[in-house]
Amino acid sequence: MATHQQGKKQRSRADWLLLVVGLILGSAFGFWITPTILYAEKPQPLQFNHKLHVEQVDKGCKSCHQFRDDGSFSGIPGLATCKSCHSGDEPLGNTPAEKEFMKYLKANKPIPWHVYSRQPDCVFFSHAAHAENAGLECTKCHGQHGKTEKLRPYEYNRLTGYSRDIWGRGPIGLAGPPDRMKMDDCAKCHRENGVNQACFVCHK
Amino acid sequence: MRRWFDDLPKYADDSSWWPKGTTRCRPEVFLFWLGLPLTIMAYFGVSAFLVLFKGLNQTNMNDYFAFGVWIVVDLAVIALGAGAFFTSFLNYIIGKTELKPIVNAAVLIGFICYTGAILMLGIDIGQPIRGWFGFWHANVHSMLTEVMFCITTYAIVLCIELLPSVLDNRRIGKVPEFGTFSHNLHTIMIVFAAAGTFLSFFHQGSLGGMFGVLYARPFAFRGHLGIWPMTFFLFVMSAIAAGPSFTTLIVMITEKITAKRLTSHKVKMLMGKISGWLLLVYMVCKSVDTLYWAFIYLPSKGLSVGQMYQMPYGSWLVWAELGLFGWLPVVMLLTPRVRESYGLLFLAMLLNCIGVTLNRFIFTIQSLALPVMPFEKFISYLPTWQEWGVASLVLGHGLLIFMLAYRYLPIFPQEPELNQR
Amino acid sequence: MWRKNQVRYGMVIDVDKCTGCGACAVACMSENNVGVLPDETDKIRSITWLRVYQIDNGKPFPDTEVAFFPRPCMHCQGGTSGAPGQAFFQEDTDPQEAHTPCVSVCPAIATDYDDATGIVSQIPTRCIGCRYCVAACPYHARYFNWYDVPWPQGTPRGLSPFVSPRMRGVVEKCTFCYARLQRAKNKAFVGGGKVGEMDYQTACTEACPSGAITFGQLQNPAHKVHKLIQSEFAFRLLEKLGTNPKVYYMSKRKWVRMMADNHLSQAKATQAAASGGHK
Amino acid sequence: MDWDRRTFVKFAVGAVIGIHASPLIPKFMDDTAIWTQNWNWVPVPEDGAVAYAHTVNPHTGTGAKAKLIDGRVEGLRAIRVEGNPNHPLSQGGVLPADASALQLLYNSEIRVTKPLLRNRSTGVMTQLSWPQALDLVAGNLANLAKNGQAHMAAALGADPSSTTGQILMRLMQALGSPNVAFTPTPRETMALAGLFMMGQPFLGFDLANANYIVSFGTPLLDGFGAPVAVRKAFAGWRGYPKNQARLVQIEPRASVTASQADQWLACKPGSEGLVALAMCRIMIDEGVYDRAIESAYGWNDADGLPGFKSYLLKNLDRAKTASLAGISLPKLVKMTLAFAKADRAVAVCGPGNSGDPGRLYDFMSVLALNALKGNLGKPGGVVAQQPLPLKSLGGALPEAKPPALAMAGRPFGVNNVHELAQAALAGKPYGLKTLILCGGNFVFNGPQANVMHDLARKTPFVVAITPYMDESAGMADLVLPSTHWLEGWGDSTTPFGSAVSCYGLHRPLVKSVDEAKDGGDILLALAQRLGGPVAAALPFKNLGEAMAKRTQAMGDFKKLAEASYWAQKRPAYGAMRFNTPSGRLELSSRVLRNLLSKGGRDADKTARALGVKAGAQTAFLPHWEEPAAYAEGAAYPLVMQAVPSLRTTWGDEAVTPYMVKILPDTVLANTDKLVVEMHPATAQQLHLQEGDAVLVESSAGSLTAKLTLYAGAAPGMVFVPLGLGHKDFGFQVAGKGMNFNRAVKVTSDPMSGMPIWELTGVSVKKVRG
Repeated sequence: MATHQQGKKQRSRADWLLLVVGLILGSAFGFWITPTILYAEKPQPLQFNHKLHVEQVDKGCKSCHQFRDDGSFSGIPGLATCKSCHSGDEPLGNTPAEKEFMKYLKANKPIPWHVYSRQPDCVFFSHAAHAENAGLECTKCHGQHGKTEKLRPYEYNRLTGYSRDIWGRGPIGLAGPPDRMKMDDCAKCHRENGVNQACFVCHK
Repeated sequence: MRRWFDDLPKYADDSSWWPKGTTRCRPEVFLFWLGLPLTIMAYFGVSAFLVLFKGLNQTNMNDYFAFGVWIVVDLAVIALGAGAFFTSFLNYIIGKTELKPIVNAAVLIGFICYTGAILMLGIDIGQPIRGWFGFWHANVHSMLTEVMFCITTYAIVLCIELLPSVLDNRRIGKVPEFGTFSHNLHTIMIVFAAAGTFLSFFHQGSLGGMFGVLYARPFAFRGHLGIWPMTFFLFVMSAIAAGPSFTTLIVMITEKITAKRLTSHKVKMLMGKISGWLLLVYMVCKSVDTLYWAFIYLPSKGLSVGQMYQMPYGSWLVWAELGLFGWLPVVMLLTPRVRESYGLLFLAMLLNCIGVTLNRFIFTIQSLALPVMPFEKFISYLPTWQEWGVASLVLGHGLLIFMLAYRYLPIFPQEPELNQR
Repeated sequence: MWRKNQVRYGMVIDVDKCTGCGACAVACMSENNVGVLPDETDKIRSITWLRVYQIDNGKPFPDTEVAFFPRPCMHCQGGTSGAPGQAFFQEDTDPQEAHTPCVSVCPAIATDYDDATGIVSQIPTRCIGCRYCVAACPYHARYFNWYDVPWPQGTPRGLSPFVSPRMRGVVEKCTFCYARLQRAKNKAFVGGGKVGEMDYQTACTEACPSGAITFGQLQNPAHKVHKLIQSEFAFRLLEKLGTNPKVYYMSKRKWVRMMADNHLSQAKATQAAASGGHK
Repeated sequence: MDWDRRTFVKFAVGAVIGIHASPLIPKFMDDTAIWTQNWNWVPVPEDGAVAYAHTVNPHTGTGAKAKLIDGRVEGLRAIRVEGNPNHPLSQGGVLPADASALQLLYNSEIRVTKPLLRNRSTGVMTQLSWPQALDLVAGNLANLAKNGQAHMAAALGADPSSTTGQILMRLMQALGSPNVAFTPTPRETMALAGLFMMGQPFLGFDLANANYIVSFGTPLLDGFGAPVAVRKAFAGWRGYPKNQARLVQIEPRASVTASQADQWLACKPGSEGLVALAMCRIMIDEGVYDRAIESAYGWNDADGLPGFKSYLLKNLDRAKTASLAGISLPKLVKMTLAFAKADRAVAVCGPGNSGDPGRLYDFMSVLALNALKGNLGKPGGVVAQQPLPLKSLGGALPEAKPPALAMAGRPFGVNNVHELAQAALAGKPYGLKTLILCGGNFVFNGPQANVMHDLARKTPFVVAITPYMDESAGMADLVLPSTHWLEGWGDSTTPFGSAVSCYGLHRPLVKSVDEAKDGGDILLALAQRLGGPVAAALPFKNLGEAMAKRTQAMGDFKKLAEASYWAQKRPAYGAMRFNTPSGRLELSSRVLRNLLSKGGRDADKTARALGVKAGAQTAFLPHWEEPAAYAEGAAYPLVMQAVPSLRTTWGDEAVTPYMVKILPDTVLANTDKLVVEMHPATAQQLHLQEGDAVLVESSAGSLTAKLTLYAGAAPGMVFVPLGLGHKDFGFQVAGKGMNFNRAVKVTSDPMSGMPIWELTGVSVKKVRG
């Protein structure tokens, strides 16, 4: 009883501040966990200058990222594609990255690239449908990747192993492509363009 | 000199928390009995861990028995828990205030049943961590979606409905904020009663609908009224018929265990009467439905009632469900002399509750046990100990919550005057 | 039965040609990365998208006779044809309402009905494992992953990248080898032209050594299946339930036809028998 | 302000609200869900460029198309085996064994990856380098040769007609050992029958063009020659509203073939040949036969011996025969007349249901029936295959001196692996010191597996050349890893019964596992190490080169390898050439008579010595010999026969996990129990019920199983699934069911001396378990 009375007497508005403090700290904590703790970084095995290469070739992205005859998409080119230019034993330029690259070439060892835009295994993404049939620009989903001079570190989600580019870099992940590439974004675009949205169009 | 444990009784003394004007057993006795629910909970804990960690292969369910004992128990407890919404519906909305003395108990029991059911459903699905997909990517055509939404929301409503009883605890009530809060709650309780009634009506129905819509399962399928199959309405009716009985049953059992009178017999008789009339309505509909299904629908699918009842799920089930646990309790509950006798009333209500449980069992297990393809074999199913373990959750956490509530919360307003000597 | 100018993929299985060798089932499993458990004799937990049922005419020696029913997913359309509770079932003209037994019950839209192909999909990564669809399917065509698949060391190397392996706790089923259509479409996009009858055939159809399985567009007069389903010897499993399946069967044997529909297709059976079925 | 409980409550409330205001909760829910969708123990197959390569599965003869993926990181790998539509026999169809081949190829739990030396006492395996391993074998063989005991080394191989088989034969012959045997096949029985009657070793049935087919107990639809080819023909026979051809099956059980046939005539086990003779008799009586046959040698009595016609008229009473075979005479007559009337009718003989090579006299009877029908060389009849244009690997080698174990006193060499084993075990005339098992997994496939098991156990030094850690490898002292057919070179020749000859070839399509080498390469390397005449007999760098030499006549080897097959364009129709002494069809075989009386021997005695009960009077005629299983006596009152199935086995390759997976519970019941079939009445007499655990016991061995009652099973018999019960091959295959070959009793076929095990006398008892 007594304590209660006291509490009543000298209870000042001041300690409501604590609620605000708690609120700020709490949300700060939340925003710190996601993304800082949740994501980890890996450097790419070696640097690659898209800008430089795009200038060297004539067919733009398709010079190295080709469609195969069966309509499938080569994605990241294998050493064979590189060899079509890097044929000799001598590097063409004099960047440290290329020296590193020559090692792989000599050992004929595939380069373990980390793919920023790798979708999970359950996704069937048809480049043919988008680039060929619908005639979308690569940049629509890949942004200005082709103009970059160096590869940024590959960030991935510790829990899911997803590349961060899938969930997007925005803290709440509400952005659209090319920043984010979740199913909702695919669905949105399909909806807007009246494309079939049945599950099997994009899942396998 | 004082020894350290001399003070223990003082600390252990919780009498200041007991509801006003009641007496409870000594703390050590109470603690001893708490062991029972805790053991059951431990059994549940082990089973649940195994199932979640190793997967559903820990059960005896299979591609033919997609549902097992868990769904049966879920359906049963949710039906029996219907006492909560229906009693509060009568009490707050129809204004049958004679039920006031038992409405708290009804709500409490409802709360126990629903929380238990939800927990079990969480374990029953193969990917619990993805469970929320059901809400996020909901399919409006699925009866199960309706069930998921209604059950969870109604569980929340039940918490709110239960809150006043908690706040009315002698000590908690002393805190002025809480005191006023609980008072306000009481005044707006009618709103939640209404909400609860609405939600319950739909999920009780949808649970029936879940089976009634399986048009490729002739045993379960029923014709539709609008978008709802007959089972939708049958399940609602059977639930509200059994709910009140179950509530009263629990009260009576508590009375026997505690050797106290908790509600007046008048209230129980009233509950029995309500159950009786509702059960009558249900039994009429159910009988008509069964006849139509057996003699008009099945033949149209090239099937006969005979094929629908194969051992071990023989035709005895029909007689049990409709006769012994159907019409018999109707007759009993509608006979005043039966209601007046404590024992007979108890029996009648028990039969009633068994009846609805049996009905849920038949719709879940037998619907699946019957091969639909002409060249399929008939197979039967027995749960594993892990399945029983998970199923025993409702019992365990039910006992626990009820014991605590009975000890500390004013669940039975009539208790003080009924027990003063 | 099937709307014109609407693609509806379907299958016709000639029971009289089927020798029950199981090549279809095995080809299906290797195409779709189906796993093998330590104990596969536990049939009620064994995942076989295409199960070959053996039936016999129940006659005594020496008139006994067996036949085989390969059973993929029927890709039911639902719809009005013969379905009970007419009010509830919509014309199959409205894809959203195509009342496939399993699709309509899934709470999480893990399975859907694609009106562009008539194929019933199943997306394991969306599935929450409630098994309501398994309960809804009368053909037992849906299978739940009770276990994690124990791939023997090295065997993942032989898996196909075109079908994603499933995890424990989800439902899977025959998809009419949808991945093959996806690839066929890709080819069409790049190489021009359309997806022809032979560009998209299921693994079982290709594998069958006695050509008992035919696959194509049911409503497309240019496709073989279209002609076959007109035959008086063609029938479907449990037609009376109104599931309206896209998998048809053919047999000249009356007892086989009658077996398929709880002996309801009497009229049909006798009529066909009259026009020279064997035995 | 003072700090009391409620201050902290406020703080806590604030913090909770704060956390919920951050993305933490939804993000965590989403990510955990995504985690469940990407569990790292669920494999993620690598994508890449798709390529197809044609090949032929040597075990099934199926023309296959391997689907290959070239992954950027994981490199080239096979992801599927599909059918090759261009292949003349299989035309795009596959068998379960073909479609699931990858399960054996990529399962590192069952593959042998390095040469292994086994310590007999401890069973411990130690790895060897290839040179060590080869030296070990070469040393052992050289040592035997040095001591003049070369003949005490024996080799068992899978297919004598394959290049690897040829190499094995030359190796042993050059070494000086006559003891080489191979998996017995009906091709040999057919070759003998053909030689004896027509001087034509390579005969086939033009099934695709026939419109009336009578099959004498041969599992046309459960495994026959190249099973896919038969199915393609079968598909052609079917049609709506009427079938294109009529199939009649004569066998004791309602098998798949019997059920899919237009007519099933259930006969007594082993009486199929008798039925063929009865049909001949009926055709003669009714005068519905091709008169051309009257000009055949031995149609009428000749050289003081009864002719075929008089033999039938005298010894084969229609009614008696029919009842002996257990077939109703009217049905038989009706069928025979239809057969005689049909314009493209053919009678088919072949392997038995138990997978044995068939009985010589039955084959001869069926050929006689075809001759009576007059379909020799006609479309839809019996045709002679054009011999494969294969060169031999080198000049003839000197005959090995000591008598071969298998052919004690046989006038014509046949390959009887069973007799070889038994002679060696008995040490008569001598025992074995070294045994080379080159494929075939004899310890499992037998015939009569337990004898093979004993042989491997008793022989001091056993070498197994195999891709898998199979039963044979389990018995070997030295295990040499050979390649899977998708990894290495190899070939196969015309399957039994095919109307056209066909050569199948497979080449390395994917990198071979670890140190595995082609079986042929291993043998060649061995030859080089042995040096001298052996090396000279096999002057090839590798199997590929040997195959190239052998197939010169088939054109450019590279092209051939890519096409994966060579085939005779169309069946050789037209009057058949009879390369017999008489230059005519010989119903009473002079070839045979000459062989028997070679070196002034008493033909009659020889015939009896060869197990012909009929005696010389009829030994040269197509006639019926009672199966040995009938004479097993009261101890073994029932007759056991196998149920072949393409789901359990085809060829000598093991059943695969997928094949096990699709077995119905009438073959393999829960849990992993073999199921045997019996007629309900028979079971009743033995007081057995459905589901009983039973012991099936023969004088040679036994197996336990679960009993199922099947109305389609002939009374007095028990039917056992073939090809199950492996001890090895990984957890998905090992310990599933029991091995039929452990209960069979192998006998030698009268006259031909081939091992046969179609029927075995058994007793069936109920046991606990």
